[in-house]
Amino acid sequence: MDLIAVAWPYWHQFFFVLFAATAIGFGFGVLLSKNVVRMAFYLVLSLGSTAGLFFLAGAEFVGAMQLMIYVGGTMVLLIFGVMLTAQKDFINMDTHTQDWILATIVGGSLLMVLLFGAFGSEDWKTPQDITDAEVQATKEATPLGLALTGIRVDTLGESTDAVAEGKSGYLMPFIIVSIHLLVVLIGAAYMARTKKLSHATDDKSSRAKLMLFKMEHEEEQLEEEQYVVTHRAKSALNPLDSENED
Amino acid sequence: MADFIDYLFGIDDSWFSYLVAALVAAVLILHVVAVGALLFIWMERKISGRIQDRLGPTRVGGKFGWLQTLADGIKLIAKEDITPDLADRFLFKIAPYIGLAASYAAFIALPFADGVVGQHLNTAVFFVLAVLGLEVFSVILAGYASGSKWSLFGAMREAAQVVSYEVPLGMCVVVPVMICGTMNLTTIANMQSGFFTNWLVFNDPFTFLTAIIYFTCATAGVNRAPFDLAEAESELVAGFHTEYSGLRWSLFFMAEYSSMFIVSALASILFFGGPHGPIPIADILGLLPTENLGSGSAQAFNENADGFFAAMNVQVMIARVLGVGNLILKGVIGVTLMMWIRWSFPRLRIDQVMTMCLKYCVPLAAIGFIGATAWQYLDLPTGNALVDAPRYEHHEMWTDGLSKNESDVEAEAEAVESVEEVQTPHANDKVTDASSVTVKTVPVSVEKGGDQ
Amino acid sequence: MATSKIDDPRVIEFDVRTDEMLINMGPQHPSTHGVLRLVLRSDGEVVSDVEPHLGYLHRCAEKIGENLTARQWIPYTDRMDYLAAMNMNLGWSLVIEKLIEYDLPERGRHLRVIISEMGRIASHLVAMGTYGLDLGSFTPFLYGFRERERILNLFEEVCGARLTYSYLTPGGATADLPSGWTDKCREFLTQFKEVIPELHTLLTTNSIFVSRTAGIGVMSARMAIDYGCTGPVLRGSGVYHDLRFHGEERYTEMYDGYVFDVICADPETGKYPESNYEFHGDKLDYPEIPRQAILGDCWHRFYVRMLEVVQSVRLIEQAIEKYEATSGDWGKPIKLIQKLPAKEAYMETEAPRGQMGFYVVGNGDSIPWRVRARSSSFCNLSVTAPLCQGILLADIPAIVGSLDVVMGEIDR
Amino acid sequence: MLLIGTVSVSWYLAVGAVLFVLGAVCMATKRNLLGVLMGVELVLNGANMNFIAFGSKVLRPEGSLGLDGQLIALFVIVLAAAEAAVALAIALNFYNNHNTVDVDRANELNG
Repeated sequence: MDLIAVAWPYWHQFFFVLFAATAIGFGFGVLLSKNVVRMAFYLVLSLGSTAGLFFLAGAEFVGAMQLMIYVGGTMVLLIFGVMLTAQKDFINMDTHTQDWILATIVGGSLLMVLLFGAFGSEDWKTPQDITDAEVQATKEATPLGLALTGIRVDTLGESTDAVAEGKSGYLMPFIIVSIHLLVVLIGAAYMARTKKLSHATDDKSSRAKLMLFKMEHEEEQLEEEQYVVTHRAKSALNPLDSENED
Repeated sequence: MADFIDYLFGIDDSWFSYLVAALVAAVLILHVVAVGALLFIWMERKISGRIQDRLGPTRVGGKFGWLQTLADGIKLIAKEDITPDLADRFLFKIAPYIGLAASYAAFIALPFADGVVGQHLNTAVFFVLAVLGLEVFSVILAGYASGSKWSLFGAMREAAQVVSYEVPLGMCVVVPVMICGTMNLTTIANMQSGFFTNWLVFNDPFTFLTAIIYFTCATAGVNRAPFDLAEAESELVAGFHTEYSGLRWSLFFMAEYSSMFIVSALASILFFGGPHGPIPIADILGLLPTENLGSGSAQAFNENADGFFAAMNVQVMIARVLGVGNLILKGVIGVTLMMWIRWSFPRLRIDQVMTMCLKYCVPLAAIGFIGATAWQYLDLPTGNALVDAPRYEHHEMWTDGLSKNESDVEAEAEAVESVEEVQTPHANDKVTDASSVTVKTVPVSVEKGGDQ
Repeated sequence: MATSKIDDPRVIEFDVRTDEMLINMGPQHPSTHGVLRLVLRSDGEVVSDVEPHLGYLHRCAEKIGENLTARQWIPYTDRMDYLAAMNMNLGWSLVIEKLIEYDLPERGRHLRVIISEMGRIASHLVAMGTYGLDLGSFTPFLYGFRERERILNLFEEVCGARLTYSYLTPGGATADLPSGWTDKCREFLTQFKEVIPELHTLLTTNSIFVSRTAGIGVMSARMAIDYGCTGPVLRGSGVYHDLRFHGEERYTEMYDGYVFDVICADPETGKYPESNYEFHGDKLDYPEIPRQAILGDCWHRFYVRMLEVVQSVRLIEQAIEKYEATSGDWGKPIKLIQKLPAKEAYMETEAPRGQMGFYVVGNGDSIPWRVRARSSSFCNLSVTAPLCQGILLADIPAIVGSLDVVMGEIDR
Repeated sequence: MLLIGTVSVSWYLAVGAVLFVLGAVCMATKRNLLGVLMGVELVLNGANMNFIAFGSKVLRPEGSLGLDGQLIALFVIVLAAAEAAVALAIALNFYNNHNTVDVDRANELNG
């Protein structure tokens, strides 16, 4: 029992390494893959792993949101786009070599700067201890929701004017984003429409309309041309049939 | 559960107990998925057989052919795993696993009874929906990677359908969340304890409407008839799984049946009381230490007794087994209903499915949401008022400070701070610790103590 | 007037232009009723063109007929419309009888009415069931087959076979009905009447079924006639034409003295004949025509079949009485090597799927010089291409299923 | 039990930085419009990681951004979804007009 009784306080680290490795690995997959659907697939996995990191950092709601909106919604949309804009096999869309070289140099330098920044501060670099119970307390979604409606629970203790008037929340941005989403919804639906529809004579839908138009005409002509075998007197054929009358 | 293993082996906070706890939870959930699929496929055969005036399987496994699915499973495992020439081999092979993993992962946050849950999440409702939404990926990838036009058709249909139906589904789920004021499934379930009039479906007419819309959208969301367009055999041969065979094919079915169960179980938790039966048997038999909770309400389960074993109380354990049975029974009833629908109705057309979603489900869900909000706001009588069974009250203290005078704010803030010191659920695992706190004033974090 | 149709919900506008797809539906496809092959040109879900390809079940039946005697070819007619083999036998028998100018005794006439109408019910039950299957409803299929099995049991007692009967032959039938058979038949009809409302509930009046079929595949009467459609497909478009009334004397005299309706909507009022369907002594009205249904659409074709089943029940009830009232010879088969006179004969009968015509030329020998079959399903199938333009993929099974083709008859 | 080993905010920032750079390089190198779009998603995700890391009370009980970090991350996700919808509409339109999604072909406005 001695062996297993040794506390292993590295769960967070273990899962961090796991999720970070998958996120970055599949990020590379996105970059290096040539097949668009595979790129999308790798992006899903990368974003999913990032959601895992969010969970790990205590942002449960944001993590679930990431899964729901990003992975569930955006990616399906993206795959739709991929399928609707299917490419012919002979169209070559490989990256030029000079692009690769340039992008690697610029990207590498950018990464250096960012990493330097990330590990630059002693405050950020030093891990801080937290108890299990404290972790649980940070995972509340309610304060988040309240903040979106304009109430900052976590700053209730502070007695600034903004707090006292209940103005410290994110109500305004929330409303702006809502309206923005609505506008985007309408705009995207409008943009994706084909505008050529009305005058495309060889369009299939026009042909269907034409078909219906012709059919309606036919029905009109029907009576004139006496094509229908008219209702014969059934009784003439069947003298016994008295209940039917024409 | 980790605490229980710690207790069992006399160790403290070991990685071993966490690992074992996680493994046990994972295996138990896997059983729900795998054995559930076996059971449901057998059920589907028997039910469809009875509906269609025939017997269904009768021989394998003695009576009722109850081992038929297992025999078929063995056959499927033994079958050759074919990959078509034109397939994108990697995506083709990996697609079924994604679907299964998604529907399996959704079980993590599903509470089978109070404390019997893989992982307590404060955003459990959201998590389950989000993870279930990932299942559509397996279908899209399978359809694309098969290199077959029928599969691609199936995938496109499924993608369009599932993405559309997530909207009304989400709106329906918001209604119980709004009434209960939490996204924690355990709390939502516990707020419906007591007699069945406490169930949210009977809360007001609008929740009733919402429950119906939810079930419709959930049926569409898991691709069951009459919304099973992605695998419409008369149009698309077999839709997205046309090219699959053997084990990979059966994985799609396991995913389908387990998501059927999970949406039914979610419906039962959100609207039909979850682990609480129509009559609070455990409460009436006195299996639960209700006196500890003070208010004398029909509180069936003691939330503070955290985890299945943590309470170390046989009576509570029996009550929880009852709760698990209740939830599974309700889930199975939901699945049976879906089967009944499937074998009775023809299939809709893709434009009709979309019309139904956008023209009927979304507006109705919106009406349900607005109506339920208004009902709450106007404080109109709810279902539980009919039999004078007061609902267990879920009360959060977050905003109490705002309702007070400005002079009280500071004092209140101190109170909040002091409450936060109490927020140590694992330290307070014992049942008796809750005795000092009445329901009305229990801060939310203590109520929702995390498992493991 | 034309602009109103442009707003038709069946016309799908394109939001996004995508690439055209050429899809092969069949010959191994669950909803192509055997081995029909449809080549679809589709843009996403919208099918712009459908081209049916035939010949996957071609067995040179007609050529074989030119090497066999008239009675020897009977089993080959079984294999044409294998779902209504009795009616195929009848068609061939009648044309040979016409050629050799043979007159059937009265008992044989009623026997043939019983058998051929039973065949019609059995065939329409399959049509109904598989149509449900095409639309994704599995249960009515088995309900239909359950009833069909009862009919097949009766047929088995008559001739020993359940699918390819070779029962009706030139000259009459191979045997008289066994004793007690008519009672069993009455028993069947009694319980079958109870099933019809069930089928109406499951399909005809089911709102999903109606929304899938009403207004889909609308075929005008003119178009139906132009393409040579016959049977329920023609009558579903409102053309009052049934060979049992309007056919040749030699065929219609079989139905002399029988009372039944031709199921066809009046093109002016859109009304079907009054119901004469009795159920536990009460007269039940036929299900109402849904608001969305247009005369000539898939729903009407299906409805016509459902109502024709009732008429067949009515006919069989009368025929059993008439059969029991007569006695004597039922019509022995002609000789196996019956010499055929050197002339030609053509005759069409009202088979369940439409007018089934047989053409035979004799040359004084017992083996005919020329045999030709006019298949109803072949003509009915020919409307697939014009009907399936600008529709959704899911409508193709609905339209092809409503035409109720049997490939054995088309390819022969 | 201590949950935290040696993982600190910096590690999260590093992951965010790598994702950001991968996305940026993806945007720069891909010629497929949809590939560029995926690069944008990666960049936004990398940026989001920073907000979450700074707002996390698990990583840094003292001195964290608190709720603000999570809230900004939420807004970023929502706006990214909106951005994806519009970008896809543009992509489809582009495809309708050019019959390709190669961004190098969008050169009508070249002088």
